[in-house]
Amino acid sequence: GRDVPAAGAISGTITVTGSSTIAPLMVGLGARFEQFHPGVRVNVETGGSARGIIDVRSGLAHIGMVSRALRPEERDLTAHLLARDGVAVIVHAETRVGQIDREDLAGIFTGRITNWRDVGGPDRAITVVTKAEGRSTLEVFNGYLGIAAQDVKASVVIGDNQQGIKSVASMPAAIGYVSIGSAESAVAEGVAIRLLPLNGVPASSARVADGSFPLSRELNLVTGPAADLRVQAFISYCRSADARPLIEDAAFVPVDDR
Amino acid sequence: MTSADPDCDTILPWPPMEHTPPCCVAAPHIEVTGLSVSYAGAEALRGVTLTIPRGCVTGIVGPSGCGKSTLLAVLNRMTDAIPACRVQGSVRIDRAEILAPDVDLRSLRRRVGLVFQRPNPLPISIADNILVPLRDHGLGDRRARDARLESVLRDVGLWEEVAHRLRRPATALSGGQQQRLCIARCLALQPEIVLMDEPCSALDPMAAEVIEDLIGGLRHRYTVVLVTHNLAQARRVTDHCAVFWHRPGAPSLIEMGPTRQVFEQPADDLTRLYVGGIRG
Amino acid sequence: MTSADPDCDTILPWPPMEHTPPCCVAAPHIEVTGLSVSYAGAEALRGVTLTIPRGCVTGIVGPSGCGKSTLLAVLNRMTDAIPACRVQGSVRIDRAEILAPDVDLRSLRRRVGLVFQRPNPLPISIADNILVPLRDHGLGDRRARDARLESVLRDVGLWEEVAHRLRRPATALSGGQQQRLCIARCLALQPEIVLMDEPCSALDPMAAEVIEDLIGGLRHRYTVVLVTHNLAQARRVTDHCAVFWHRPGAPSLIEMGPTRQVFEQPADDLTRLYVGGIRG
Amino acid sequence: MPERGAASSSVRPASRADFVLRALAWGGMAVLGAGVCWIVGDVVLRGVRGVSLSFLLDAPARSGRDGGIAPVIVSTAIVIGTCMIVVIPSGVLAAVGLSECLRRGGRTAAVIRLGLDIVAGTPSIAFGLFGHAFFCAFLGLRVSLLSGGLTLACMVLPLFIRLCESALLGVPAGTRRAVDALALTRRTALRRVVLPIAFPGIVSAAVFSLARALAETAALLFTTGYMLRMPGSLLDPGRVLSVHIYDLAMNVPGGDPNAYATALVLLAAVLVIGLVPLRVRRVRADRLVIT
Amino acid sequence: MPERGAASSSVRPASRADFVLRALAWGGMAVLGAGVCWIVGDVVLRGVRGVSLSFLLDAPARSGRDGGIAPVIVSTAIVIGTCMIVVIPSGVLAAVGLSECLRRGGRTAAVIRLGLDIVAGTPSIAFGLFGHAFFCAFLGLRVSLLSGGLTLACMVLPLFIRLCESALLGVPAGTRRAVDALALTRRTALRRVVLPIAFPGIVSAAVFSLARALAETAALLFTTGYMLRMPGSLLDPGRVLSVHIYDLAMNVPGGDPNAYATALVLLAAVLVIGLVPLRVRRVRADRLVIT
Ligand SMILES: Nc1ncnc2c1ncn2[C@@H]1O[C@H](COP(=O)(O)OP(=O)(O)OP(=O)(O)O)[C@@H](O)[C@H]1O
Ligand SMILES: Nc1ncnc2c1ncn2[C@@H]1O[C@H](COP(=O)(O)OP(=O)(O)OP(=O)(O)O)[C@@H](O)[C@H]1O
Ligand SMILES: [Mg+2]
Ligand SMILES: [Mg+2]
Repeated sequence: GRDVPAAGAISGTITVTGSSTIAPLMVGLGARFEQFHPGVRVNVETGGSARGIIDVRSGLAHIGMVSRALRPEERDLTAHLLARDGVAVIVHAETRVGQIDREDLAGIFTGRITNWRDVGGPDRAITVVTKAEGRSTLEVFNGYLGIAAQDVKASVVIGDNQQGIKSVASMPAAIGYVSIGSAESAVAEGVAIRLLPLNGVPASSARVADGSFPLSRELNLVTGPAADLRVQAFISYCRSADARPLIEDAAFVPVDDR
Repeated sequence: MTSADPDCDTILPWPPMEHTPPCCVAAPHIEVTGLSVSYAGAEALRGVTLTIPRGCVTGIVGPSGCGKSTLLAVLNRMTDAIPACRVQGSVRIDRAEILAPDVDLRSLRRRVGLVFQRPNPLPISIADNILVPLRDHGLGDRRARDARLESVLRDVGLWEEVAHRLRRPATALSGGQQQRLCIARCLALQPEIVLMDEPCSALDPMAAEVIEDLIGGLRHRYTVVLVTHNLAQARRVTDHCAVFWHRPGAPSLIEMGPTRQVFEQPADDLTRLYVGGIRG
Repeated sequence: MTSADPDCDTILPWPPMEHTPPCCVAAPHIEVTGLSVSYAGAEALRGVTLTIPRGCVTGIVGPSGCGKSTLLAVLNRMTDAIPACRVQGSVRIDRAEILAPDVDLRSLRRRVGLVFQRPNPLPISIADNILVPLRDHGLGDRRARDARLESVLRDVGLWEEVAHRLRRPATALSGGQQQRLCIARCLALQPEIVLMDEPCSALDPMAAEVIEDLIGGLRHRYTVVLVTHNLAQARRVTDHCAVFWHRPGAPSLIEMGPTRQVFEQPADDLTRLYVGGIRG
Repeated sequence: MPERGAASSSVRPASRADFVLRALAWGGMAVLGAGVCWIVGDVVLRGVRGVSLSFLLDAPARSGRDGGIAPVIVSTAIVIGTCMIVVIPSGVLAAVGLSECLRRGGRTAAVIRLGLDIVAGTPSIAFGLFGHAFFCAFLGLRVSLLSGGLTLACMVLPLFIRLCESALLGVPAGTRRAVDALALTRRTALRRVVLPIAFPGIVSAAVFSLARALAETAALLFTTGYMLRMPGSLLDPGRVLSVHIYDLAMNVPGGDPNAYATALVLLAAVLVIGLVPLRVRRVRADRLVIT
Repeated sequence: MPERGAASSSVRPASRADFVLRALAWGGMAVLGAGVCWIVGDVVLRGVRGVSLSFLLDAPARSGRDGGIAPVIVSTAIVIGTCMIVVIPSGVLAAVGLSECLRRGGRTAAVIRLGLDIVAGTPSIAFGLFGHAFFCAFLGLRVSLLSGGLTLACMVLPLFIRLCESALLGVPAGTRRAVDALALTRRTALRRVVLPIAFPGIVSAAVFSLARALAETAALLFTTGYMLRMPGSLLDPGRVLSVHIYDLAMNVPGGDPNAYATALVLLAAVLVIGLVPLRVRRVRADRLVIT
């Protein structure tokens, strides 16, 4: 980065808190940053995006991790885009469906389409797995489909990505949506799910990176108005080329704004 | 009462004698042969061989710690409940070995009732202490059981004292009342053999006399084994008497015979000293 | 021994008599006045007034359930441990009221030792049953305690039987051995007053004699209250004797006086019947 | 005239060391009490405004930020009910078996205890994954109230067994000997002697376990799920109180007021259930006897 | 000649109903046993490849997907150690106090028990929030191993007290009377009589509580935090085994293999600790006596 202080020039503790999706990545980034600046301690805590925002506002944390775009009422905070996380539609590995488009997806999630036969699959009732309300993935997904939360007709509601993956893998007729990174590593581990191409675009981190995959969410670091040099240095480091391999390793898509 | 069985080849350790009370036929009911018991390696009885005749009251006397309670515990296999206890030898009741592993303990203990040295009423009501075991063993209908309840409580002289509070907990009774309740509970099941470990020790003379009379009344109908410290009592109520003693090494039987003989013409010197009150 | 105190205005319920054994000065040690005890509403003692003289052996006799154990329990406030138990009246030891709420129970119970009707050794080693209370009350150094251990075990006639296994658990002893251990444990603390609830009931004549001799030896040095069912024993070892009875309504004291008088010229008809063995 | 009764002064005498012990014990209790008051006070103060009859009877709206918690209450009742129906009989029987084994000093008992410790030491999340794999997938019960109840039963059973087992230890040795000598069948011994003595202990074990079950979150996330709909059958998914609190507090921006209101409902439920053992008369064997 | 001993046939006689009871009890145990085997088997099978000496001794890398869990083990040991140091003495004393109160049939005891039930019924997440607000913020202990240990102590204490209390009930009434009549100080009564009798029960209560503490996740997430660094002091944050497993399983794509390996380490720890009570000799009062 341009205005990055020299190694070892800063010291003190940086407290980062918020989204549990970003937390593991921040632990890694913090450890790397501490190597350059031995006087700095980066302490990561979690508790959800909401806690990230609350703790930054109250001054309990220097940086909040928020796995969605800031809302209008949160404009008092500054968001620093760290990475993007694609949202992939997943089905059980045995569900023979080639791809799916936005219309059909909306139909399935609003209960208009109830059988795989109607979207070119086997003759089997669809089990809809959706995320619990309040989750940022749900907001991104519903926003893309243009449907309201109360219209969703789901038979299973899940919280985290891993739960979504396990639910779909255990129900042969299920459809759901989870973070692309999680889904890709689950497939790599041999879990019985498949990522459905959306509108003909294959669901992969690469497609999220090149911007062609339509469904993704922002992963932000937010700071209050009084972010000091030390905090700015850490945020710049997180957005630097140095941090790229770590972000990719965490199955997220780094943003190219450097 | 069964008469002496010609098939029975057990040798009685004492000669049948004229002055044996007529009630008491010297037909063996319990035959103990070479019985040794140890607790965690410490011997509590060594090589006891004795025969307990049917329909008689057999007394067991001897100093404290000489294995009297242990012998009773063996006779209905209460020793099974003590992990460190080892029993060796043979105990036969009606010529059936009761120390065999396949013995049905339920029917054995139903036949051989035990009244413990320390009263241990069940922590339920006074009436239930007697009614519950009766029902458990499927004895009689409700009315028969209630009748039995009253009759055994009368037998032990407790009816007057508790008739008005049969539903109160048995554990609130005084020591002597508990003791009599336990005797009543044992008799209610009408076992063949009644083992009593100092049944009168917690009783005043009045209550003790009731129990002594009761034991006298059990003669003929039951085989009674009575552990007692009261030599006068042993003399009054028993037909036969066994004397145990701490022999060098381990406690064992030193003499057994008709009560009159044991008290009047003891074969063993220790017995003479003991019954004479010189030692004891 | 204190001589009769002129300040003491308690009226003794019996006249001082010539044939009172010389050992026994009729100076009151414990004065019980209008004592009533009830368990959960049921009266177990009603209006008992009696005086227990210092340095004597006072016997308490009477039929089972007439409140003898209850009286002993009141004398060292063991009744406090029974939630439903209500005690009314006054009990004074050396003219100090012991039923007052602010009485220091530790020093009271140290002065007034109780041997229970059922032996209750602590589930620790035989030696520790005696050494632990000694140390707890800060009595003597290690050697003095060891000496006391041997001497009290000898006093109750248990030393020979347990000397080789002092470190074994006390709960493994036989009933009579446990009883004697509990007596030894009580005496080791050298209380002023020793309450004994049928100390010989689990003992054979030999062991009972040892205890009777022991009680005789306690005379002068201790005030002993002895509950016993054995009238012969009461006659042999007590100086004074109190007879309790189930009066219509609730158990109470019917007669108290020097033992010889109670047994030979009883004032109460029930006493006559009881000591004469007509009732009892 | 002095009158002595239940409310009399301490039975045990005092010494300096006793005083220290007493102070320590009360100190510990006081800290714990303060903690309880802090938690309870916090929940009551912040939750009381949100609780009303309509809160209990309405369906939730806007992810639970608005509306009530009726389906959550129903789901919770069903899950906990299922759990306790499984736990209480099998736990009591297992405890009886275990204490019988223990009496005979067997190695079996030791192994079983070890198993119970292992189950106790398994993180909730592992139970969640197990329940999901076993009940939901393997047995085909899907993510449902039934799966959740059964998973919860597995979690709570060791605790309940251990507490019951200790309650059974209260049967005095003399009573056991009497039961043995009377050759009572095991059934009578249990029904008429052992269980009545242990009953208060068993009730309070059940209450404690139930409280523990009500508090469980992670295991139920995976097995009963997040669904806020009113359940129609045992095989429907649903959301329990603790999950609802968790979700409102962690994932729903602006969910805090209703999280506290829900926590207050949970607290009230525990309190009401916790009052049950107070109604149970103690029948401690030979407790009243001085002989 | 027959020889009778500890391994003899059943002491209790049998009947049809007994048989049914026995079958039920064993059935319940079997289901639970199967559950344990399923969980344990799963963890062992999937975790065993990941465990090696370097796994135990190395620092983690790539959010825990690579490397070892040395700092996690150290943090866990410190948190659990702190917790048990607080819990064991105060819990034993509280249990003693409680059982004394109970003996006198007091209402106090009932209220305290209710308090314990409430604590048991509080969801972990609430404890996490409480611990965060009280220890981390109010007492200024920050997010640290110490805060976590203390929060955990609050959570585990009710369980430990209840288990201890039951262990204390094993003291026979006769023994209590003897202690009363000898006017032993409370200290001697505890040290020489009550605690020796209750000792095996207390040890196994401690083990059970410790296992429970090892399993706790949500409360520690908020109080000891999430840091993977090797802790330098009690006031540093750290990550315990259960949090590590949770994070690897839930938030780290590709974290499953090491999640299982870590779970295996946790399991092994519980197993080793669970073996402790087997070494403790039982001193059940009057267990050996037939009189
Ligand atoms: N469970 C046990 N463990 C170890 N030793 C025991 C046990 N029970 C009894 N003993 C010992 O075995 C011996 C015989 O005991 P037992 O109870 O049979 O005597 P007893 O004749 O009934 O005595 P008492 O007249 O005092 O009741 C005693 O020395 C006793 O200490
Ligand atoms: N804890 C109790 N609860 C209720 N009633 C009791 C309790 N203890 C004793 N009683 C009753 O009080 C009366 C007196 O009992 P106590 O034990 O004093 O008699 P005792 O004279 O010692 O009799 P024994 O000679 O049989 O030991 C009895 O009727 C008994 O049933
Ligand atoms: Mg005996
Ligand atoms: Mg009595």
